[in-house]
Amino acid sequence: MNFFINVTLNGISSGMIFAAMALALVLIYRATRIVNFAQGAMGMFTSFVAYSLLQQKVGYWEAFAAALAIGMVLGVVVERIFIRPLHGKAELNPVIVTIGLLIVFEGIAGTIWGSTNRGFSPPFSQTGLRVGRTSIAFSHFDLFIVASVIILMAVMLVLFRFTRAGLRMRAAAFAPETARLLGVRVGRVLTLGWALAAVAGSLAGLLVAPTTAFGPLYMDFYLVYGFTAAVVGGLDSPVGALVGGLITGLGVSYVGGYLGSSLEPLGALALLMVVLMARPEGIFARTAARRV
Amino acid sequence: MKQATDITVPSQQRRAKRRSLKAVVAVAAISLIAAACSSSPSSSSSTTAAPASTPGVTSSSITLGATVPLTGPAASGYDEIAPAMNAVFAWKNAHGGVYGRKINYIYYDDAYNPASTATQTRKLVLQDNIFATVGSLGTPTQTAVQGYLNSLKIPQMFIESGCNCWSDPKYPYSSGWEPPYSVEGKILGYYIKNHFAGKKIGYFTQNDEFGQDVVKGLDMEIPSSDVVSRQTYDPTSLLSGPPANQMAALKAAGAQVVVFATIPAATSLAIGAAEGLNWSPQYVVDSVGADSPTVGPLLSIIGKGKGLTANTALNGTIFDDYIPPEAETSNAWVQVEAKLLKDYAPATYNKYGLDGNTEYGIALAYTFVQALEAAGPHLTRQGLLDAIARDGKNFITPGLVPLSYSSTVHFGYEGAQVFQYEASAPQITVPSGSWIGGKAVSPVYTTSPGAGPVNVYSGTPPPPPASLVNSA
Amino acid sequence: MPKIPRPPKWFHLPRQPLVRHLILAIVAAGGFYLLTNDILSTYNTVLVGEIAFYAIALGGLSILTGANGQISFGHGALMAVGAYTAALLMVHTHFNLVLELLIAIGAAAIAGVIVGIPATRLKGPYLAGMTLILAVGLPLLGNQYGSVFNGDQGLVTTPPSPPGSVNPELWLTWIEILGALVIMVLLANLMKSRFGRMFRAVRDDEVAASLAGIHVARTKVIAFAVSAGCAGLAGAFLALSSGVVSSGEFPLSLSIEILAGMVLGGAGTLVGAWWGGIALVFFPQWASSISKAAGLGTGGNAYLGTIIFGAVLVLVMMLAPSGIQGGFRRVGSFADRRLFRPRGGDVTKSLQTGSE
Amino acid sequence: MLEVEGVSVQYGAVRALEDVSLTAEVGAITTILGANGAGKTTLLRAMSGLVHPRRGTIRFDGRVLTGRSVEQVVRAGIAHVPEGRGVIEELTVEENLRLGSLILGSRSAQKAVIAEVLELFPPLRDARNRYASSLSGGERQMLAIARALASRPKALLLDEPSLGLAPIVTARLMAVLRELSRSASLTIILVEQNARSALSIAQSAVVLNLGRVVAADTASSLAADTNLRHHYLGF
Repeated sequence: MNFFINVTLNGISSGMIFAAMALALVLIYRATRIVNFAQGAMGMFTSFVAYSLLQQKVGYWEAFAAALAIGMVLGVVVERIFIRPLHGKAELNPVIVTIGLLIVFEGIAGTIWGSTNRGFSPPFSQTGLRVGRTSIAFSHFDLFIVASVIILMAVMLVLFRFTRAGLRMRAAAFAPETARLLGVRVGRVLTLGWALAAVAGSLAGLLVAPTTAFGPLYMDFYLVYGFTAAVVGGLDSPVGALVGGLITGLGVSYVGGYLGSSLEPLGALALLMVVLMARPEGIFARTAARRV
Repeated sequence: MKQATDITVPSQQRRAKRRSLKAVVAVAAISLIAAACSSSPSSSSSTTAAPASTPGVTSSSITLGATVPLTGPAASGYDEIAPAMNAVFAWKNAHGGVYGRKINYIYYDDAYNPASTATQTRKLVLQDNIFATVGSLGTPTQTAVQGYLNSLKIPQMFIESGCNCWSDPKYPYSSGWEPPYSVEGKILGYYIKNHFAGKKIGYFTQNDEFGQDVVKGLDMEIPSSDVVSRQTYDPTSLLSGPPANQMAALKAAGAQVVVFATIPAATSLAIGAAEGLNWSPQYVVDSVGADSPTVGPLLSIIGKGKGLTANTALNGTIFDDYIPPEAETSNAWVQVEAKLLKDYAPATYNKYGLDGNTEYGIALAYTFVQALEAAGPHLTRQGLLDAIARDGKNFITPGLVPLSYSSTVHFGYEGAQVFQYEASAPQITVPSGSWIGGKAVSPVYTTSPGAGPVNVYSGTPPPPPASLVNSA
Repeated sequence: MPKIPRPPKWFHLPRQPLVRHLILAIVAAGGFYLLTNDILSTYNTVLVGEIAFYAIALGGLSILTGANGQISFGHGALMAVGAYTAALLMVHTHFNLVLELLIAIGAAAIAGVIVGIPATRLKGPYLAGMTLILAVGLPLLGNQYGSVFNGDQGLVTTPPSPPGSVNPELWLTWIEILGALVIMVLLANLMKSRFGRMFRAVRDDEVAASLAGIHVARTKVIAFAVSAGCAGLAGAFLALSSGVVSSGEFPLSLSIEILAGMVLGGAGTLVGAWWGGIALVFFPQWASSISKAAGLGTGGNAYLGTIIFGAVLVLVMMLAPSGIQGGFRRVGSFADRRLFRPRGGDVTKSLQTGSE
Repeated sequence: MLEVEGVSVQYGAVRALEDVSLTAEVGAITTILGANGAGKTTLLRAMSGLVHPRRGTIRFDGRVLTGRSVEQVVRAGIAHVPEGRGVIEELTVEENLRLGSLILGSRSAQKAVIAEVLELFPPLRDARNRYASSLSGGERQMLAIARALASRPKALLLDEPSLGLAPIVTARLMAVLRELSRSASLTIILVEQNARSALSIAQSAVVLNLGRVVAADTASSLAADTNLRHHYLGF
């Protein structure tokens, strides 16, 4: 029973990170209909910047803020330089460009910081909390993960639902031409979407970094599972990203805990197949008949 | 309908012609590119290979090659070894080389992918015209080229892996250097059996030949009834999060002693995951994943609270080693190794210092230099093999036990000593920080990889030869 | 102004696709024979063999993505199916090589059908997500079922024994090239056949295709199976040339490189598959010689190859959106118009596009 | 007053518009008629800046619009209701309207204009919190026009508003348009296939064929030209 609880808790904390990653992918997919394969590598890169700052004795929160800000700038730069010129061209091309960027970012990080795995100090302890007399697989840092992803989701929700920028972003995402005819500067709005997504991706990178062998490749699996989560939830839906992240995190954790760690990705595949067979556009697909 | 076909004929012909042109262009371009690439090796091989002599050997040089992971998930730590080996070769070259021949060491990245190993090894053989491979890393990667190198009678020397498979009589040109993993497993198992009798034992091992061989050794010594849980992990899955579920399972099974056959990243992530469960069992770690300067930096992830640092987390951990741990700074071998690295690979020294990986590289390369010297001035591939089989036992190396090479035994050491990390022991200071050092808690043991007793080795390892101490 | 003469009649290839493709393949085979036997060093011959099997995988994926509009991030996993099938046959049976390769193709094609059936209901990015996780997950089965697949050490393959005094490396390269040319001819004919038209019709408009009586789902599954079969053969060749099949040979990066190489070469074109193969095989080689020439240290330059590959990928996608072959085609048709066609040709061409 | 002068538009090798001129008066409805592919939609897109003409100028209240971006054209007071209604299904009715009013800047002005247009289209008021995807065809057309009005435009460009609507709904819509042009002194340009009902409410009309103007006159005289009607308008 205790084991089950611990496996569940592990699934929740990794699921929240998958959700952040999925949110980053969803934001960009909504805005530009592109799956950004460079998202994980961009989060890796900004986390390495934060790591370098931490090495220079900069405080954690300053480094944290700097990483998010640099992530935002990176998102803007990538959208402007690499994605914007491909707007309206063959739909596969921007996706392949993001793959190229993934490869370049990892290569540059490897050149600058080397292949050696490092430890990224967390802001909170990772030792398990005690509940009564038993301790559980949930630490202050896990609480931080859950809280920061929920805050991120809430901020995004408020932004989208209740602000003009959010309304413009949704309009531009769903009907770019109509939005333009209503005076929305679609180009700027798309850039804003990439910027916000990059912040979410950087947050995911910062949350993963202390839990793993921190090196140039540490976000690869999180991209894969984040993408799985986004697909499970429905690529258009931020709420779907959260739910998809949790489902994927729990599913992977149960498969790993009870069947063996080698089967974790296949467990995720099985989950994906089941969801997509029932709903080919994910759980939170709103309108099935919309054009892509 | 007829009309339509008539109209399309010319355009189809045009298209056909255009396609034929394109095919010609394509073939021409392929041949140009290929020709451009082929020009360099043919010229270089004609200059390096003296007629009627051994490939890779001239009167003034010996060309050696290796494939190692420099990129990809396995590169961490292991990318330090080849540059450290090169320090030894540079030292030897600075002192006249081996019988006047300077060693030229070429190593390529294979990203720990056997397919890439196969290609890069062919490049070493066909294009760089190497004499032998030395210090290529990995079991799956080197398995891929074992048949190839043996069929060409190219020595595949001192493979960086403890697989028993390097001693397969089918492949006489292959040889390991470190102890077989099962030897380390047996020695750790023997120690556990004697010091933790009646305790509940858990295993956490890599899901590959390395982990399985260590487990084989452990199981020869530890009664199976004492083993309460056997958890494994895939090296690639480390990237998808810490092995938290495996540690939770070990804890749930009530394990008191947990044996790791892990790579360093897995050691730290697993210890971190156990701390995440507020659980600190007695750890016993195979030498592969025990080096504190390699494991320590990653352990800083445990973070604040309880005053826990990497050094306190590792305190009390038991591990084995077959060369003197680099913490023993009073050891003459450790001193000379550090000096070699500092003088002949300063970039590597400044980046990593003498940690478990660089020390490994230096010890291995120094062993190989002796093998080259033993092979005599008329260096041939067969001569190298014969020299190792004949004189290997007498090579002076940093090893805690003598090498056990013979015509049938193709791995280096068949012994190790058990150590324990202790706060009171001297620390290891490298660029990444100061890390906990270990103290010997057992005599040096020897044993065979298969069934057979674990024996105490009573000899003392020889000090580094004066030539090395004085010139390094 | 003197009129530039049209090329002579014999320059025109026959109209019958099969004959035309066979002639091209035979010419190419002759070229490859000269290249591998006389021009190239043995090492570069080995690389040509690698280009050949990458071209098979890329060509198959090109059919799936370029002609049928389905994306796959999972071709590395399908290559693993072919590779493990071939290796298991080599370990446990004494079939001849051709039979082993055919069975490997069949096994991968069956895997393609299994992946292709759910794929029929999925749109681009959803299919990408499914195949991506497949690429990560499937090769790990090699570790999970160690007794069958021998874990990370993998299964040792038997290289084909060459007749007479032929160099075994050269022999394997020839087999790989022959396999690639056979596949190219088959794929080229397939694209000219009813199936090719069906693939493209489904890609362009599923609704219209189904109104025209095409069974959309079946067509998509067939495309997946054909493509997977190619990946299976490529995997079997990979197994032969690396000497061993183990889970570490099929990392996610392989699947991504296959897709990237295919688009780099030019999606939907078979010649593009060769360009992609050349890029995949030669970029790392070039990178290491560049870094050697630039005198960069070994530790830092290890990533140069990946950086160059990524940068070229980005640049080609931005500057030549239809890939290398598309770029050549554009240059080629420009030259074609200027060199071989009287001025009037331009008008007919613009009229043709105008009416489309 | 919206003036189009000698405008030509080209898509690649295809000439979509050739030397088209027209003038639309304030407070009047000008209808653009013609068969499918005559260039009507292209003309509207050129007016709203979605396509840029190769030649010619478009002027609005004396200011040159050619070469301006869509956003600038919108800010100049031209609202374009695209073909196929262009409501954003993923947004609610109110969000669609808010989106239309965003260029007004101040929140109070936005609130006021939304209240105003909801007054004009009572069915929308009841549906204000529903997603636009749940609206009927007529309601969607209302929403599209209401949203355009929410930007307080001086000119309204409508692309086939009657497409797919029941005759009775079309009739009501035409009545609303006539009312709007009179009371709000809007310049309305109406692209229609349904020439009969368009001519019934328009003051002037232009007939396009293969990208060229083949007739331009008052609506009533065009409606009386049997030859032209047969040839180009199909009734």
